[in-house]
Amino acid sequence: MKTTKQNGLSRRDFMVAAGAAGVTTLASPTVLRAAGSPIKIGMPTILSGRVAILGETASVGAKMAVDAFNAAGGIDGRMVELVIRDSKGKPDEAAKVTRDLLSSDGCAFILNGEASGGTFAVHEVVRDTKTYCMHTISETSSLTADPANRAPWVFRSARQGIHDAISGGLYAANLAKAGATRWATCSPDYAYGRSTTSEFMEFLAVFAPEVKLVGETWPKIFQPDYTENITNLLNVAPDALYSCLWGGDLVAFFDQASLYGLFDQFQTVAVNMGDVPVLEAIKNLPGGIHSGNRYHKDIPDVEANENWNTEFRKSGQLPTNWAWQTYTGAQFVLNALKDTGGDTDYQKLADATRGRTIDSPFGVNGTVTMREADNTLVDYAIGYGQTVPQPPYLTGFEPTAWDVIVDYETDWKKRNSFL
Amino acid sequence: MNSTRIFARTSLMAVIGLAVLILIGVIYPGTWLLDTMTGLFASGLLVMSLHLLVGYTGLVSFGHAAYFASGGYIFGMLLQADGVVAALGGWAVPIATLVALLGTGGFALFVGLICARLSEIYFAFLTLAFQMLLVSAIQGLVQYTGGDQGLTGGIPRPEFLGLNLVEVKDRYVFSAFLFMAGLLVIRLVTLSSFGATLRMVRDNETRTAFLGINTYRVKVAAFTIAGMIAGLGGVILAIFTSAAYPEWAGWAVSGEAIFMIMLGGLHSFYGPLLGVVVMRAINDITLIYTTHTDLAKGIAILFVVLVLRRGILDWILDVRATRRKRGTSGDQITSQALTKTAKGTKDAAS
Amino acid sequence: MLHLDHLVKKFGGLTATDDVTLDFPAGSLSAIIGPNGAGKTTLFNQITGHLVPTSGRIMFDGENISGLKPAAIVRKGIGRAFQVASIFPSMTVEEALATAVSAHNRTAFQLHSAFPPLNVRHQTEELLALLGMEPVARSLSGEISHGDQKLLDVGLALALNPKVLLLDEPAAGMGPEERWQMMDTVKHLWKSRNMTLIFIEHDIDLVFKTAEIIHVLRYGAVLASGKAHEIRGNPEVIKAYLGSETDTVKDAV
Amino acid sequence: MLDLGALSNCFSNSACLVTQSATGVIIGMLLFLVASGVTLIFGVLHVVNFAHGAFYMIGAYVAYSTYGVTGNYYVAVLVGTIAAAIVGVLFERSAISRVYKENLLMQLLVCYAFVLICDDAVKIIWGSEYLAMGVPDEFRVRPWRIAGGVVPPFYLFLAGTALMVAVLSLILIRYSRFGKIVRAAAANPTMVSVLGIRVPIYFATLFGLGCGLAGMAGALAAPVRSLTPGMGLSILIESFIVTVIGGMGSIPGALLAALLLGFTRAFGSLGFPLFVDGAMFLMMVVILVFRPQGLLGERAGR
Repeated sequence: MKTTKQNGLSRRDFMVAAGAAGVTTLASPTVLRAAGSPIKIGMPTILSGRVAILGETASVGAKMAVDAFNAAGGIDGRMVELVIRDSKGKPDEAAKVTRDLLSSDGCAFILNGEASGGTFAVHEVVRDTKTYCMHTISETSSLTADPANRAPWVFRSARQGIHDAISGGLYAANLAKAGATRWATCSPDYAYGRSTTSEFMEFLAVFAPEVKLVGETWPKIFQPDYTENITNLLNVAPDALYSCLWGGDLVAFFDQASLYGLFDQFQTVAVNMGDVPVLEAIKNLPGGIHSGNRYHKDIPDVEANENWNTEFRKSGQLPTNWAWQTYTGAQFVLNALKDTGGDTDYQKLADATRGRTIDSPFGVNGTVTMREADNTLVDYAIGYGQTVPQPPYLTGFEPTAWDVIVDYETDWKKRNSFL
Repeated sequence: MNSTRIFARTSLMAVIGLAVLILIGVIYPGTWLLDTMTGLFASGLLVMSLHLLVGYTGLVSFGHAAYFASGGYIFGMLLQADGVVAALGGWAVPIATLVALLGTGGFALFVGLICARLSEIYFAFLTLAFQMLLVSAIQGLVQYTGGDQGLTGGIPRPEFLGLNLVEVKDRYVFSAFLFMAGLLVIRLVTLSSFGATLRMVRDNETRTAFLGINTYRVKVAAFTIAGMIAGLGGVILAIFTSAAYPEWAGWAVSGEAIFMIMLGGLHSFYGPLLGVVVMRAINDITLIYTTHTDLAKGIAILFVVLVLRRGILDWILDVRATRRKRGTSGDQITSQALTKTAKGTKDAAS
Repeated sequence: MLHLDHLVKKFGGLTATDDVTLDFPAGSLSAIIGPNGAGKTTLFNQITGHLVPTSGRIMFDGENISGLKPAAIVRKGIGRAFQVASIFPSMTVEEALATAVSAHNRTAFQLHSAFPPLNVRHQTEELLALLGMEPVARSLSGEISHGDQKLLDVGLALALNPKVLLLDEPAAGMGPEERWQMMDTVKHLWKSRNMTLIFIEHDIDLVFKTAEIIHVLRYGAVLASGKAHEIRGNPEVIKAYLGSETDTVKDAV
Repeated sequence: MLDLGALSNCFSNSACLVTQSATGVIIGMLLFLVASGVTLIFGVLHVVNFAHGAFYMIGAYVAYSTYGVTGNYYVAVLVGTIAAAIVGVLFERSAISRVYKENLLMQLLVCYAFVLICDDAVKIIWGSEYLAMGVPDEFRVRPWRIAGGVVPPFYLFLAGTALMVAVLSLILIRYSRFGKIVRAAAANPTMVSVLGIRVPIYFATLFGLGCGLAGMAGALAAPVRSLTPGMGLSILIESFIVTVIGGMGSIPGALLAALLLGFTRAFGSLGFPLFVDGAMFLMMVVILVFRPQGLLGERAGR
């Protein structure tokens, strides 16, 4: 009956990080350029509210990478320091925090641990101030796919929505073939929710043309009460439901929807379900929810992933999708920094990041690549399965091959004239 | 002193103030102070313009952030619109600023015409409702406003008069100019005959009406002016962030503006500015030790309310006034008198 | 100057003004007296537009002003001071008078020069002198003595240079000494400004000494009108006045 | 944006009508419980309790912890309610009572400070991550079917309890000796204290009662709302809308307005899903402009 983890340790760590940042606020940061002083990386992420749990795991992931880097001697003895700040998940706050990190705290660049809402705000700041930046969380496709948004010195080490849409579309087409042709959606009403949902439905229609969209409902992000959305879905009575709600929102939605027996009535594809902390937090977890893989110690089923999982759990937290993504982002950033010899010039760092392939526990072939054409991550493990309330949490996992994904992605880009 | 000379002298002081601010910008080597001050300029105008209503006219508006956001959004949406920058070139930013000012003025006038008929808590709630309606509109009209996401993609700010607003220093200088201009307007309004009329309405609206003044018009005019200046603050923030967000119109922004006024001092002209700085300082200093900035702010506010029982600057002025005994001039009304009045009205009402 | 023509005001079943017809000639100094609840203040409130009469007319300078808004009536030239001094507590006496002058000069919305403009300042100084309030000119209105506050209230009305000035118990709440002083000042103001002045007062001695014409109200109706000696000898008035204190009907405002 | 088809379809379909109406009642009743506290405190003490949302949060968090220890939902609700009431009394005694005579702004400021402190205190005690309590076992049953409509028994329990408690407190204020004294005391504190009644205790009790109602709402809803610091804000705004529309100080008005809002949400999500919030604020504007005293309010605003 007792719920969700508590972790005093990590919170104290945040305070220390924040404290160190504050001291430099007063000391006026511009002075601190002397050799030997640590290179500071600013990381805005969500540390309060519904999705704080994810922000904390992202922080742990970033710190794992940084600690390992420092333990290995840093850049010829020069250390790297993370300054982590709470953005509360609000775009304006994320923009403010990012500017503060750069101007008040003297951070050299940004490892962005913000969700999509805040990421677009952070993106504006780093574009405006010409700051090297790695987005580690936002999956919204247009962030890197749309040339209008692109900045050559900004990268993404997160999944991309379109990849999950292709993978999910292929997977869901099987559900459609089995008779689930009337679909409804229930996703958060903001950039990520809207684009991810429409991309999923787009590809579902590609793979299963018989599918019809019969209803949609758009709760606000962090909405406390989903009753009206739930009953709306009941009235529509679809064969299957798609939702990209995530974090605490997904938990609250499931708890409330279970009261209405919603999941007894149709199949559900909830792409963000497959993170262990989310699964554990849902009290009335119905069986057989279809989900994308988020982070799973057996996907890919390699020793490096197993080891990483063990290492991560030492922090007292459970690894999440955010955790591996931020860890990966930090790895790219640190590798680039090593290459430039500690030079934080945005163009030099960008050159050292673009097109790079690194060894990774999360890659399908043991590596992941920062694709040169659009500065986004590829070759990470991706696929769909069904959730179960106990370990191993995700069963019947069907991976999607990257050549398939890339083919459809290219078509999609053409359709949207992104190429 | 001659009344036109007072205006001239005040304007001169503003010019000197601006010169000092620009000098700081030129001398200061980094970006920290300049960016911090640019942010303070934006909140400064929001708070000072609200003070014109709350402090000078006795109108407690809970929805002042609506005009702040309106300024930022009009400015941003205009510059992002197809062809605007191409057509206006170097004039784009000044013209967008002007349009934002006038557009916000029109919006404030519209809301003012409706709200000014109500008094006290009803007025407060109505302004709040309009603000929340604006938030709903911003969130609903996704194709124009970007919805929850705010104005993304950056606001183009072409160079003008040799100022490139993407550069920290240039941006700071232009923001400082807008801030001092806004501040000067507010100051001149409070010093003018209209300013005296505002204080009449605050002190005793019934009596003011009995002197043949249409107090409804006074309130609408004050509301409009205050809205415009708040809009100017929004323009500064839009220039600074190269974006605009629906949270700017949120009630947290309106609320915080009121609290900064109260914290700094409701009854002195510069009190609210002090409130802005103090709030920011509490925030930044607390961050050195803990992330629990809200706790520190809460305790500071409780101290001010329950111990000082008035804003910081009011308290300082009162202490000085009591020491010196007597010698109050036009604007330096001691807050004791006002506190008494407030109590008086409250007693009479209940 | 001011003429009330069959004025009636009813509050539900209560008739507060009962068919009052009164005439106040230009330049006259009249008093309205009557027991509590006689409808004196209600009468004033109708003249100044606070209340709309149920029927009847209020003629001012040959024009029917009943039903107009207070602000409009004030601008036509009817000023008023209140039973409880209605002032601007956070302003100095000087400032408060200047705002009133400014309102009269139609400069209350002026934004282009500092307050008070030069001409307003001069008029304010004259007014201060006329009221004899120079010593307290720079004190806060909220902190001066009760008597001074009442005088300031009169001054605010006077600043509008009214043709008719209504004073609602100008000496209320003052000590005996002060009351006489106040009435002297009022009479002095009336003489120097050459206006029509009407005041409500309870203190019969004060009224008899000051007013040219006295109107007595009872239960909202005019009981008697006339010069001081006529009223003094009127047995109805004596009876009404002495029997009044137990009256339960309260003044409407 | 506007989908009147969906709306009219629903009205011609008993299953949909029942489900959505029940939704309206459920949302409305919980809102009513919170709003009745606001309106109670305003109606008697003339204080606008801007900190009301904080008590909702306190109720929810305390209930969460109690539930963790006892495993009994009813005990959890009771303890949550009492905790909110006690904090309310302490808040009234230490801060609010000192600003009764001050203007609106001072009251607002005190409340704001309290909210800030509460939110951070919750972060320190319970952490800033969301907490989920989970629906108690006895309510994990299949939803009831009424004329084809779906109604979860747990929500019926919430709505019923909310209505009952709020009505009881209305009766308490209107007809009990306590209610009469506290109303008299608010109207004329000096007079009542002369009678030997300790006015401050009555005021504090009433304030605590109002806060207890908010705490109870938070505790009741805790199983289905994920708990976060600052969770009181959105419920505060909605309860203000209810208070204003119903008429400040009128409990029957609050009931009417809460139901109105509940139904707007339930049916608005079908007919105009993107403008549900907007519609609520629009109603508030219309009411304030044309009937500032609210639907059932007694005293007219100027």
